[in-house]
Amino acid sequence: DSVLEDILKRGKLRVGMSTFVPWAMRDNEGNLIGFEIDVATKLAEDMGVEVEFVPTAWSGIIPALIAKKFDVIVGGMSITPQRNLTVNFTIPYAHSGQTMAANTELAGDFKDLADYNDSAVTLACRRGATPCNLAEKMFPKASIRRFDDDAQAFQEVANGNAHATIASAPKPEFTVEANPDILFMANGGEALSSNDEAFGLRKGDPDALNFFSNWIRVNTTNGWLQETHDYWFKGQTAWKDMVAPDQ
Amino acid sequence: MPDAPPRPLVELRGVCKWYDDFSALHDIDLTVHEGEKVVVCGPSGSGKSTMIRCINQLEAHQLGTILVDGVEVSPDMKNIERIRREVGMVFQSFNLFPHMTILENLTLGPIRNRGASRAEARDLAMHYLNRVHIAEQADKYPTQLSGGQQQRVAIARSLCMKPKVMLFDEPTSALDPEMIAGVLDVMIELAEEGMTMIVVTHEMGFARKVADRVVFMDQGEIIEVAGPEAFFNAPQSDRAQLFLSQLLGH
Amino acid sequence: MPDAPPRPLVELRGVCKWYDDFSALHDIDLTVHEGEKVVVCGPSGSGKSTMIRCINQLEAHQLGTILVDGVEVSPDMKNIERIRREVGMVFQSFNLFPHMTILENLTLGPIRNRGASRAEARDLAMHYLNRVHIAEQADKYPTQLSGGQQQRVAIARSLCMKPKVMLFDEPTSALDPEMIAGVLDVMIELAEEGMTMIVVTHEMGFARKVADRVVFMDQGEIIEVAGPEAFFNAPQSDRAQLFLSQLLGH
Amino acid sequence: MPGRVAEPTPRDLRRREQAGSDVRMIWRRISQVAQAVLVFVLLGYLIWRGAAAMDYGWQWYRVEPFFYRVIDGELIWGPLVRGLIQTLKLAAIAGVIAILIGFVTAFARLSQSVSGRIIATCYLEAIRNTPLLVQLFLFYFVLAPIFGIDRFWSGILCLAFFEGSFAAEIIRGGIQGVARGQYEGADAIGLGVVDKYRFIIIPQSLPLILPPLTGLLISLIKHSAIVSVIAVSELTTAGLNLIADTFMAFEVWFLVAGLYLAVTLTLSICVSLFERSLNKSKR
Amino acid sequence: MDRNSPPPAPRRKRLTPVDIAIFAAVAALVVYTGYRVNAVLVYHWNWPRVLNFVLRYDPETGRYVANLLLYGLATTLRLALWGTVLATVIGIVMGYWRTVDNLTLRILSRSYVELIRNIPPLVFIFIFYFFISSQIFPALGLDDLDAEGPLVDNWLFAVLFGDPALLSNFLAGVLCLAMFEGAYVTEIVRAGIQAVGRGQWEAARAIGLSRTNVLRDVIMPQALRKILPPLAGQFITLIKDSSIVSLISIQELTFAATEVSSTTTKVFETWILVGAMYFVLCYSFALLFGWLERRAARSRR
Ligand SMILES: Nc1ncnc2c1ncn2[C@@H]1O[C@H](COP(=O)(O)OP(=O)(O)OP(=O)(O)O)[C@@H](O)[C@H]1O
Ligand SMILES: Nc1ncnc2c1ncn2[C@@H]1O[C@H](COP(=O)(O)OP(=O)(O)OP(=O)(O)O)[C@@H](O)[C@H]1O
Ligand SMILES: [Mg+2]
Ligand SMILES: [Mg+2]
Repeated sequence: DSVLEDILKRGKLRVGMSTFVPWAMRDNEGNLIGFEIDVATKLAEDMGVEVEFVPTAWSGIIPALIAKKFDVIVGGMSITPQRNLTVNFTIPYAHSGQTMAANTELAGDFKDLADYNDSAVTLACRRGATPCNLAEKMFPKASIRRFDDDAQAFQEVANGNAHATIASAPKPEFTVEANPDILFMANGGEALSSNDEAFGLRKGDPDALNFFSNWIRVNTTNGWLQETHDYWFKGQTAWKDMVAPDQ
Repeated sequence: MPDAPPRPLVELRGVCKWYDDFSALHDIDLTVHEGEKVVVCGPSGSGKSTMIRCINQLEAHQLGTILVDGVEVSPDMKNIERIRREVGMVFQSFNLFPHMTILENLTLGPIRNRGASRAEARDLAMHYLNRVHIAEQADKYPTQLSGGQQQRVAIARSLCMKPKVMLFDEPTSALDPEMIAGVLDVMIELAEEGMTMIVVTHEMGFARKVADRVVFMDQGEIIEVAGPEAFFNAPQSDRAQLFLSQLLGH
Repeated sequence: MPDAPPRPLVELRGVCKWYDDFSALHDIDLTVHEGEKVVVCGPSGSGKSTMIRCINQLEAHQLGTILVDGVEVSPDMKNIERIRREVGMVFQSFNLFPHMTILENLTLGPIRNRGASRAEARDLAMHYLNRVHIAEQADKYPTQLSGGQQQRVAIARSLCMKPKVMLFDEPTSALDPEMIAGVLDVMIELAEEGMTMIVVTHEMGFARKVADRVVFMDQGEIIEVAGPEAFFNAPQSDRAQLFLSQLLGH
Repeated sequence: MPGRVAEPTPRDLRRREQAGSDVRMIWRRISQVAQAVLVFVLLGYLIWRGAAAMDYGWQWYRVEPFFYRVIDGELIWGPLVRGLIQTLKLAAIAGVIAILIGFVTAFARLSQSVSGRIIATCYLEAIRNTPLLVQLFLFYFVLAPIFGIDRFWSGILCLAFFEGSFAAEIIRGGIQGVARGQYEGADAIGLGVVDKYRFIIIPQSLPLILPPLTGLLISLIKHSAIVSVIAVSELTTAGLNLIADTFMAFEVWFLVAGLYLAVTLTLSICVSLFERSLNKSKR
Repeated sequence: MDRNSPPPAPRRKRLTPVDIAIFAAVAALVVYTGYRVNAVLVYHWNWPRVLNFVLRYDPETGRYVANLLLYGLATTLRLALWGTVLATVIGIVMGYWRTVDNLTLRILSRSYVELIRNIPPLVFIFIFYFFISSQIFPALGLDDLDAEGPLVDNWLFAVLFGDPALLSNFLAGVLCLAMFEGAYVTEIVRAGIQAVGRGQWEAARAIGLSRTNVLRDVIMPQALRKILPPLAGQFITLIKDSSIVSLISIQELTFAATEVSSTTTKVFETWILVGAMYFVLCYSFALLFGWLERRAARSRR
């Protein structure tokens, strides 16, 4: 039987997610906001149920899904074949590019991307997100450091311990904006690659897969997803106030 | 002593005990009758403690028979607690329960084992505390008493179980010299009231005064059994002679 | 004794010591001359151990002066090791080093403190082991010896430092009765050879035989100092009388 | 006395006498072991049920390359094996440093020196009352760049300082566990402070210190997992990376657990054998 | 001199020049570090941003109200409280089992202890949470607890267990933590029982107490007194270790801190602040236990 029935019977959609600006983050009052939060809220609304978010550490998110601690992961997961062997993905609901922020002092005179493919170069990235795989593929000679969390990866670059970090847009842009004197956008801010993000589901549930995929299809067609995506990803001005402190 | 033949209270017949392959007791035969006082002596390691600890089965023997008041005791018997309340035991190191007051130390056994009520147990305890002359210390903790006082409490604790026979394992040898007399006095009083006693001790004065028989042990065997005068003045065996000469050497 | 007036080896003048607020020694005055043998006795807790432990500064005193062979000892003196090799000490619980053989126990001090060579130290050690009659045990470990033998080794270990004065703190009271004589014999031999000795003990036989003076302490004070005969037969103070009556009470 | 000559050996006697009760005893033991096994089976069943209820498609056939791959006839170790080697290296180096820190701190605390005691106490309290994770973050992101320490050594030093605080207490306990009489014995034959510790106190405290110190090494191996948060490539990091790539969380976690268990159990057994031999030699 | 007079004041341990030099060196190191932080690290300190997640100003009511980190702290405290209670119970039972003659109990307790002590905590939590507690809780009906029921919807429940919606997670976390720390408590209890002298056993047996009575009346009370200090230490370890359950969606202090640091990107402020919070928490417990211990020691005299 499908998880859809459980959701409807329970009257509550349980969503697994993990903090990741601007997909999901905390506002000043400690509430969850972000692109995914909007998506999941709308999803639940359309199903006619309540939504419950289960913030989960990234390293525990897959086991928790499999152990039925929540129904679906709306967590900015990129589709890869390797992963797809273990969980089901819906059709993509977002397309993010991977961009790279680099340390001005260390990498300021690199001319093009090929300069980063060097054994003296160190790249930092958040473990589990696609950037690490991308870095490995594009810059096989560079050494890669994986962190649990974006903030650490960026700090590593800011401290001058790594040349650059790759992350899903627009995080690198935001960080460069905040530290213009030490960081700059490599590759002129162009994306290195693009990814497709999708909901993650347990295997063996075609009904749910079908429902969620079609929900995404409908909301892509009517433009709601694009609109929401733009709100969160095209610059921080729209929501900056919510997360900045009262000073 | 009345005319009826005294009843044997403790009987050991051919008792042997080993620690691994070390023979700690070898073929011990000893009968102690009601009202009798037996003093056991012998060099260190001769098995004195082991012997009396077998009587209430703090140590299990491996061969032979031990009877307490006609009941055979053995390592895997069921109601060992029954036997143990017939047999009081006083240790060299007192072994009072440090987390209980003197009174609680004394009432624990009667309440738990004899099913006495609190009030009964209390009366009993005060009675015996009076008898060992420290009733006024009833509410103190053991560590607040001197060694001699603690040992007298230990004696009273055993008496509270109303045992038929009392075992003493060097009750005065952990005491400061000036404390010894007090404990021995209590023991002498007890003896005079007719308690059956088996006492391991090197206090020759006590043995002379109280003992009906002196048992001399060496290397896990009983070498000699004699009346105190005969034993101290004219020991038969060489080993007893040697032992006594060392003891009185200075 | 030669005609020259005997030299004072140990002098205590107005020595006081407190543990926190508890006064353990109060205004102690005592002078021990070369070759003199002093026996210290008194009830438990009277400060006997504390007093002799102040002499080689195992405990620090707080008021008064202590001189050892004319040198003042104090808690914060620099070369306390110098003093300590003048003063041998034997403990109730032997305190041999269990991880070293008997021989190593004996040679450690001379090699480390007196700068003796291994061979010298060995000869010295064997000499003293002979003197305490256990040369054949030199290569055993302490735990393999009986209590009496251990205590004799401890005496030999102190003697290896060639001390001018020996302190004994109840050397026989942790021993089995039949071991006591052997240790006392060694001490008596030592006394006869003219060693200056301060001995805390309750062995009245030893005191009678060896002591030049008996010091009786109670509650941290010296109550009475007398020759042994005078002290045992006719103690002056009430407290000494009480103490002796308890000690000999049985 | 003559009885002793004809005496059968104690073993024979006991065997004869106790034959009956021995059999009973053995049966009781066997039934008790069986009961324990029953409980284990029950627990295993519960876990199995849990796994089955999850409907998880186990993919054990995919794990072999995690350990090794053969490329052109050449054996290449996989991430888990390389991670394990790094973990062992990390634990070994950190262990040595932790013991050094432990000795220094223990002596500082036992010494008369005011500064030694105050500094040692501050160090111990700070380490003991904050989580290792927080220490690691502060050390790596704040202190390491200041002093130019690289990642690997940040991880090692942080672990060493953490376990060093436990080592210090173990060592102090061992030293204080030596009987007072031994100090006095050493004083009484006029040994200096250094000689006293070198010949008397330390040798005797080692048997007290070594078993818990080897236990410390085991916990060091376990705790070393935490340096994965600063991306030091050890076993847990390797496991996390594999999970991120393949999402095979359960398989990888079980493998990682198995590897840790293998290492720590081996060490545990060595420790208890070692302790037993110490006890035996004491007798 | 009067013997009842108080002792002369003990000589104060005075600071030697060496001490002063060492202190000066440490102070110099600290100053240098502080200087280098600003010189070497490129970092914009922004404390208000992070402090806002401890207490925030609520414009509607005009008061300061608790925010994420403080909630996290409360959850940590709750975890620690229940974890300690349960771990103590487990530890006493298992620790007793470690010392009995019955082989079944000995095997069980021994395997429990060895298993837990030899697996990294992370891995234990995983296996326990996903395979075992996901079996037990639904069976007990905890997953479908009525959040509006009278049993749940009151302030006492909120204080003790936090948000009812997260109850089953919270309980799983507590159980994990308790099982985990229980292994260490077991060893402490066993050591305590074995530290009670043989003489106590013998004396208690000699006055005819049964084995159960000996344990209950004589051995356990003494053992418990002996193990109080290590138990206190274990409690503090438990507070610190409670961060591992963040893995299973329990939003305690460390988890809240990760969220805050990744939202604000203010890594240093967050971790320094959280470190300080843990320190205050653990250290005040250490002080409390020290005080209790000293009081107990005094009253026993
Ligand atoms: N638990 C034990 N394990 C092994 N050997 C033991 C044990 N208890 C006692 N022994 C040995 O048994 C022998 C007899 O011991 P026991 O304690 O009965 O002697 P004892 O006559 O009471 O000596 P003491 O006067 O020193 O108390 C000794 O050699 C002792 O080493
Ligand atoms: N380290 C200490 N701390 C506090 N009080 C102490 C200490 N050592 C000894 N005392 C107290 O000082 C007093 C004298 O002790 P001391 O050991 O000198 O007595 P003693 O005459 O040797 O007794 P004993 O015959 O029992 O050996 C005792 O009341 C004892 O309780
Ligand atoms: Mg004995
Ligand atoms: Mg003394």
